[in-house]
Amino acid sequence: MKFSRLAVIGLLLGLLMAISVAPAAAQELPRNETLYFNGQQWGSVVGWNPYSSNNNNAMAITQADSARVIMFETPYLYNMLDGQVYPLLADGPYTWNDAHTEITFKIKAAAHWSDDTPVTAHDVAYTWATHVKYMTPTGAGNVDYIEDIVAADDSTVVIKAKLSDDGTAVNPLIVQAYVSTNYVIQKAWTETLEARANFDATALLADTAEDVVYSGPYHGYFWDESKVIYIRDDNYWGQDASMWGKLPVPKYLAHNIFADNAAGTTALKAGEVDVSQQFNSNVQDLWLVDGLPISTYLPEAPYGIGASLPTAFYNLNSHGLDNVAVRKAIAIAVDYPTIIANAMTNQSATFEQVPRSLMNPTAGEQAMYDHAAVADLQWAGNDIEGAKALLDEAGIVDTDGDGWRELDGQPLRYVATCPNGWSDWQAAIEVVAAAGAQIGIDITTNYPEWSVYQTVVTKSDAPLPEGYDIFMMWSDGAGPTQPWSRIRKLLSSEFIGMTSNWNGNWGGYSNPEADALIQAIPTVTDEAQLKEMYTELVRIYLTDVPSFTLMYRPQSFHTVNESVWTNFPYDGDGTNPPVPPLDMTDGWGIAGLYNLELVNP
Amino acid sequence: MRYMLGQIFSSVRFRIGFSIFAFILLTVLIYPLIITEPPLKTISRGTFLSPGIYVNVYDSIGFSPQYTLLLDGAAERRIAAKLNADDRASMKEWLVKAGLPEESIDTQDTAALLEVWHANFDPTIRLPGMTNADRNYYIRLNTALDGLLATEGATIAVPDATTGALKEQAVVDQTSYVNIYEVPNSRVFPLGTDNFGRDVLTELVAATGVSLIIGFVAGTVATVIGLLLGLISGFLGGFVDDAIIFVTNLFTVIPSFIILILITFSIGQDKRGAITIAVVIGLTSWVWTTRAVRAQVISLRNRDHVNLSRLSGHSTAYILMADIFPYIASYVVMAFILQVSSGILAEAGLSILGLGPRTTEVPTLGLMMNWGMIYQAHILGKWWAYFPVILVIALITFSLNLMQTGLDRVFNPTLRE
Amino acid sequence: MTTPMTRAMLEVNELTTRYITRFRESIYAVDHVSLSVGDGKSLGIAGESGCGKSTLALSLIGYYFPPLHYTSGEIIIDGRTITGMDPDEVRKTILGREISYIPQAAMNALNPTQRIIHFIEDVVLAHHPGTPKKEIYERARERFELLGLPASVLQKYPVELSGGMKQRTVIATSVILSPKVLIADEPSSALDVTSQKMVIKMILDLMDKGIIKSLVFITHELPLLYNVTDDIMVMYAGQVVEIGSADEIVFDSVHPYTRALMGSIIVPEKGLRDVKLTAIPGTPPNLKNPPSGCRFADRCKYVRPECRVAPVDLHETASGRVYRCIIPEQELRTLYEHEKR
Amino acid sequence: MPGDPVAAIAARMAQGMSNATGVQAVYEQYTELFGTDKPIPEQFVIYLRNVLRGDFGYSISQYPRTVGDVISSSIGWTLMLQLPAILVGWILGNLLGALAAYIRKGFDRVLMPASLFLSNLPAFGMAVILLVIFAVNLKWFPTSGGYDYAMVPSASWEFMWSVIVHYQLPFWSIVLITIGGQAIGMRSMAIYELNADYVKYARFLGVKDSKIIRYVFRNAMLPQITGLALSIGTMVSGALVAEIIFSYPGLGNTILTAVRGGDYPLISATTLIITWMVLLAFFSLEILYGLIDPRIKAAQSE
Amino acid sequence: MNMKSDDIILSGKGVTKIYGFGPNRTVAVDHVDFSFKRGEVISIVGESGSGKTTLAKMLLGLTSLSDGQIYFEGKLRDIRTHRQKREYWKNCQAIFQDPFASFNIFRKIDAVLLDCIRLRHGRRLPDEQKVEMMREACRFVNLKWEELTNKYPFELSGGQQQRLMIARIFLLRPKILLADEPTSMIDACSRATILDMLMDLRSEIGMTPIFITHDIGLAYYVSDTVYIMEHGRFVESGSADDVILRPKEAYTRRLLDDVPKLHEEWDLSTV
Repeated sequence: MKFSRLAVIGLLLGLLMAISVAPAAAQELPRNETLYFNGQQWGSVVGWNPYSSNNNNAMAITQADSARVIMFETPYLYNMLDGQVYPLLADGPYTWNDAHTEITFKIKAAAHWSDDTPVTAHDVAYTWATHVKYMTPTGAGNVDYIEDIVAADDSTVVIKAKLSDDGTAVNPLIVQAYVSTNYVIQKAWTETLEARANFDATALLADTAEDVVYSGPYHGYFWDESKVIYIRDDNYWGQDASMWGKLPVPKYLAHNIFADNAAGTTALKAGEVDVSQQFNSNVQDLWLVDGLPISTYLPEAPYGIGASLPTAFYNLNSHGLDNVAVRKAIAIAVDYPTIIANAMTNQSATFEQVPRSLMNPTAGEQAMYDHAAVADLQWAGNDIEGAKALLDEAGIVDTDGDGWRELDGQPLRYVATCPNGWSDWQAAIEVVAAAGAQIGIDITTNYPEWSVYQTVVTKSDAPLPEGYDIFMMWSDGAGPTQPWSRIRKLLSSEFIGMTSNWNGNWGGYSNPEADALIQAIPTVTDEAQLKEMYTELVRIYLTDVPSFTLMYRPQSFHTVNESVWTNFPYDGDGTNPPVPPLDMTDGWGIAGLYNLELVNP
Repeated sequence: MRYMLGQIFSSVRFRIGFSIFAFILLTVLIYPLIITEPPLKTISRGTFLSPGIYVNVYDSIGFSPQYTLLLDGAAERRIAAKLNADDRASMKEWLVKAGLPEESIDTQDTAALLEVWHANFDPTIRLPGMTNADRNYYIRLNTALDGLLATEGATIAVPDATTGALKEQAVVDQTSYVNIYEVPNSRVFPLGTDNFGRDVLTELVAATGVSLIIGFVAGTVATVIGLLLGLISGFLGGFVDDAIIFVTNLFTVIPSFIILILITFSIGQDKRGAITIAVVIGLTSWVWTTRAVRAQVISLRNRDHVNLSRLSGHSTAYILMADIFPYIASYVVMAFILQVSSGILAEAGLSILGLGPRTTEVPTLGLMMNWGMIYQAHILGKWWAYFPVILVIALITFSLNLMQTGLDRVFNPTLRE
Repeated sequence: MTTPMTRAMLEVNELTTRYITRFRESIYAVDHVSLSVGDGKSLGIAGESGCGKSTLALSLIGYYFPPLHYTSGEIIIDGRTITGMDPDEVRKTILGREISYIPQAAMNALNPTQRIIHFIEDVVLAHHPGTPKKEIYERARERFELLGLPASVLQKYPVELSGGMKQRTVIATSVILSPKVLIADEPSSALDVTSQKMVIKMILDLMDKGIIKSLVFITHELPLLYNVTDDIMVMYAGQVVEIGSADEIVFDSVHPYTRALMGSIIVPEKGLRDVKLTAIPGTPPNLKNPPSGCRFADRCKYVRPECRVAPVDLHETASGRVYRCIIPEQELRTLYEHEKR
Repeated sequence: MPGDPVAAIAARMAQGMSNATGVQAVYEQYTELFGTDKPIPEQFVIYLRNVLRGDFGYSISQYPRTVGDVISSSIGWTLMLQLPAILVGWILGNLLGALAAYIRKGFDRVLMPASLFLSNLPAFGMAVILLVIFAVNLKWFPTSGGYDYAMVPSASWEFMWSVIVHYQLPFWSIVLITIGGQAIGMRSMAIYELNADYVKYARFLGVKDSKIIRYVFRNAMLPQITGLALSIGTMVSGALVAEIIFSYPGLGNTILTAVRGGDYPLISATTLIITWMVLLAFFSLEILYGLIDPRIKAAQSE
Repeated sequence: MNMKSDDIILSGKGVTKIYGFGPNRTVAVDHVDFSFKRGEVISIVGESGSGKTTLAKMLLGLTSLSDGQIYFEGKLRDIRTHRQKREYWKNCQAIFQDPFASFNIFRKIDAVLLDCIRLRHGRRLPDEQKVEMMREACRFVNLKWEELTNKYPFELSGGQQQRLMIARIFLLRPKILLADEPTSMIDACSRATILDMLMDLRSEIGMTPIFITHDIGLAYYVSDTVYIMEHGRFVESGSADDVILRPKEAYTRRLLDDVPKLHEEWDLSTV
């Protein structure tokens, strides 16, 4: 038949095309030298430009809260488990001057770039200067708090805080966080880039920068639509005795790009992924049902360390939501155990285990407020009767007999929303809506596309439109400025009316008392005073309920398959300082890469 | 009419298709009368409960009549379930690695094994080659072994309201049994629960109803548009025909699913109701009907009976309705059936892409599938959360298509044997 | 029989065939038909639509496939009985070689996507496997040219031919293996008069040139039949009602039905306008459930009560006329005379 | 249209900024770059002009990658997957349909409902079922991707083999849903042809059944070519879904990412490319049909 | 057949019909002139593709003219509006070739006949009168109205359907009747019945029948005046006897020669 001949030709043509599309390169990665990840990289890598936020290069370039990435290094490493910073590029701890306006630290002599030139204080200074010159997010985010960063000599860096009128630093907390949250870029390379971009900000940020010079242990090896592979730089300075004294174990770090969580989970089950950073629902089934050599940081629920607080915000301009009774009633009626069991498949601590506050469940932050002082304000949810009583007491009752309560003659009717396709949030929002029905408040749900959602929520210079009465957003995870920064973003009125508010307090909450406390905390150094202030903020938060946390979520999910590699960090693994479950590419988590062992060497 | 129905029902295909469809439709109508619970109610805390009968544990302990059954091997079965051969082998492996002589461990003798185990096991010891997953496994196993060989009953105690001291309330013997039908609180989940903890069967029935409505609305919209355009284009001819044909060709070439994606995306999720989606599907899928109707009308418009009707002084509108439409009615009905089934498929396809309707009041088959897949039901082996959905979609479209081919054979005698 | 007793090329005895409908009903469209065509002779079959003449044409070939089924009777071609033979044997040795067929709708008789020569190859190879293509082509060219068709037709697709040309191609293809008997079923009814004439001439040429030995020609057009065949057989409701020579049937028929049929002929000849055409009221009987007596009884002018009692046989009178009526020949002739006056 | 596309990029840039003017500056920079500050009709004209020049502009979700770059890296996979799959499905479907029409009886009674049922499985349903059975449970085939997880593309045989293995499930899931519909169409066409006069005539001339079947198959298949041309658009959508389920790195996933990221330039370009591909397929099939079917040839030469 | 007069009921000048344009352009009817006398039986004879059916459609007003004019009763025919068309169709009706295709199978016989009454008499007649009219029409064509009422046309035989067609004409009483191959699809035996009825009807209501046919024998049998049509033109016309018995044009002669006859030798050598 002529037609089947045609098909064969078509097939051959197709294959030919595949060959021509595929660049000729190396072979298969040796399994015993490669550590596979999932959940970090969605979509293909776009670029390698450390100044840009558009690289879509989560492991090598994009700075998360804990900053350090595998390709670029910060002066200090933050460990979310103990809240301490440890020197990386820096040599020894940094010091504040007596006036608490300047930070000084030295750069390790051994530190050098991938082109073998040493890392100097000038690189640190120029990195900052470039951020400011081109108004990158880093520059814009810190320029109000950092006056300048200068190189006193080749190895000494001085960070000068911006001073307020009284001569004290505006915000020493942010200044001090800079050293562990912003990586250093080579001055020489930056100058090459600037010349290439003709000193134009847009062109500079749009450069894919494949020639970038880095100081970290890994760099890009291969990337396409289906994967990105990083290879270890065996000339990495970190093997110097002044740092780790050795190289990280895997030669390759590889991240296959999956279409969705399901594909990622399948690969994890198949042993094609060693470290999974994605949300694997019902993760315990992987070992209980499937008997796979898979484990999480904690052996039992919640399986990981919660570090962020996905939160439902109230739009305080919506009818009735300016009333604290309504806000609190909804918040206490919500069935949190179901959210945690169903939306998070138990991968969150419950509010009985970790009572609600403004702190994440790590021991460090939990110690920062007085639990007993606010115990009677904390709620664990499912308090339908309490909520009803609260509303009745406030005179918010059903006057027209339709089953829904009215305030000032107007029914309480809200839309609860979160981005479409964010499965765990959507499941949580459904539970919130169900709580409304039980207490006589009509809450429907609605899930706009993320592109719409984020535009609406972040462009908050205008009041939030209809349909954004109760909406979910994240709050900060662990970091050197926490919990202050998280509290600021939840409660501070300074963000109201910003053109593009990516920070927080999207509901428009304003409380001068809270503002004053937030303003004061960064300059306070006395532990007891701090604790008192934080406790007061928690009290305000739990009393006014401008938003309410729905669950605890880990900074990164951390599920590992031990069919090839073992000795991943786990709770009580004996490491000191403890290696946090941060998928081993961020912050102190990278230390985990040095401890890996092969199951079958 | 009766003759016509007789003809139609003489087709085996039509009968089978009709039976399946009628069954689905009846289920959709009758089921909610029996299970009155709202379909979207979260009924389980914890997701993907597997199909089965769930009996309230509290009630079965305290309040049901309890029976003593003297069954042989009840204890053995319990031990075998909690400590199977693999577990025993693993225990032996641990003990041997911990330095015990291999021959001193008898995995068959449960009591001896447990004794050695309890004497030696220490969760903090890290043995060579043992992964964290292994360690967790042994810890879980160790916990499960508690009270494994106990022969006495379990004591139920209640804390005293004032002192908090535990007060014995009852003892449940190992020989106590309850009849699950006598336990007042039990619930059957024939298809388990889904990722939201909803009863899959109840949700499925409601979703089927909504999907049928979507299909019906989409089919109606597509058929009405297709019919009107086809009639006008075929009968009037000329410029109008050219214009309609141009648009039709355009819609034929551009994959309608792509148009559908573009439109639904542009509408935005918050404004996509089930009916909106249905209408949009209808708006993008009228092309085939238009083509078929137009071709039929062109072959009809110069027929003598049409000419005769004109000669009898009938108006164009009347001729279209009385002399053309009845002749193509069977095609239109068949096209409608196909449109309904493709409407249901289109909704499901859109939902898989996350472009499905905003149905927080009611589910659709596509959304159920979408959620099942987002929560990885297919990867985790939770077949009840996605397979029945696929099956129902296939059965609906299959039955509709069977009916359509049955009709086709009745109306198109050339296809008969 | 009126024809001189030459050797019979085609002989059919009491052939009965039926259609089985999808509702499992049987329709006896050919009911105990007997006929005989001698060497060099032609037989015409006439009748109204639905009388079974086309079914008879299909039945004569001896190769049956649903919905047509053989029931009883025999077909003898040149002394060889083909009924009861293995169908595949019939296909290989009889079809196209002994007996061939020209279909009614020549327009669609050729595979639209095949060149004529390729079809001829298939036909020849089905009977003479292994014949070189070259030889087949030569033979086809020869045959086509002999029949006045250009050889270029062989390389064409059916769509490239006009209606008349197509029909003539079909005829030439049908006789490519020089069958003894040719069955032509309304070969010209869809054509213009001019094409019709060419087709008829070609069929008669086949006889003249000895390519075929006998012809069975079926049509509802009586003037045509009169001009083409030696004998004419008239069918009504699946049965033969009268057989005779062409002249006898057209100008001197005995059976009332034949008589009426002949009285409805219109030809553009002098005197036509003075003739009063005859009409037969009513419609032919339903063959699913035919009347038990004379099948023409309901429409017959001369019907008598005894007509409806028992089936009427086809019988030969002393004068050699063969017809199916209980009224004696002489009595009928008297009736007709009476009528005229 | 929902969402301000530029806001998405600006927001990414502005993440963590807490001073309004900085954000505003970033936003304006990109507004200018994407031309969204101009009136919509003008934007459209500019877009059209650029598209005609083959310039689809920047992708928003993958900025600073260009749309052309994004599409060119996935279009090869899609072509390689869908073209053969649709063709093979079409051929197999036609063969089965013709067989069903010819053999009838038991074969037909089993095959027909089976094809009908198959063709009525939603595209994703078929893909998921194949995925669960052959990849998740039996582990005969990989679950996702275009080639082995541990491989780096190269012109080696191992890589080719890996591509072929990964190819199977998406390929068969498209083939299987294509087969059903084609078989049904072919069966009706073949029955229609089997009743045609030329079949009867050929039989009466003693032509062998095997030959006659060839006539019928060929003649019934010709209209199926037009059918293929007309339904190729529908098939492509099913095929896109299959790509998504198997995380195949083709246009299906590109569309999905584009939709999720509100990436208008990418969505419209992908749509345009797919439409263009379907058009191309459509016209090549029409031309092919004209070449193969003498009836069309005759009609054209008249 | 003695109702001849010189009164022209229908005439045409340069009547032309062109289908399509560019390479697909076909001239179906090419500037034909004619004048049909009231009361005469006229036949237009042509082979398939000669344009006779197109001409018939133009005469009926079912197809527009590409060029030329048609005059009805001496006046230029104007049927641009639906109302004008209805008026024209009161006077000009048709019988089509295939009785099975001529009726809407979804409409009952009563409805078909009532349409005619309505077209002729409007809507105001009392029901009894309508029934009486239908009864009479059926009687005329030898059918029983009682047996037809509530039946569908397809339940009748071909001959009966064609008679029903004539009943329609009986009710409408048009001045002109175009009969497009009225007997070609029915058996020879029923042919006479139909032709007789048409002729009876003609004398009954005084209409002018125009036969459109390929059958030159039929034309000769029924008509007073015969028009021979070839390739969209009239090649010959005149009284039936003149044209058929003494044809002048070669085409007519060939047409006649090619028809098999009973009393003359059919000369096959002329092919």
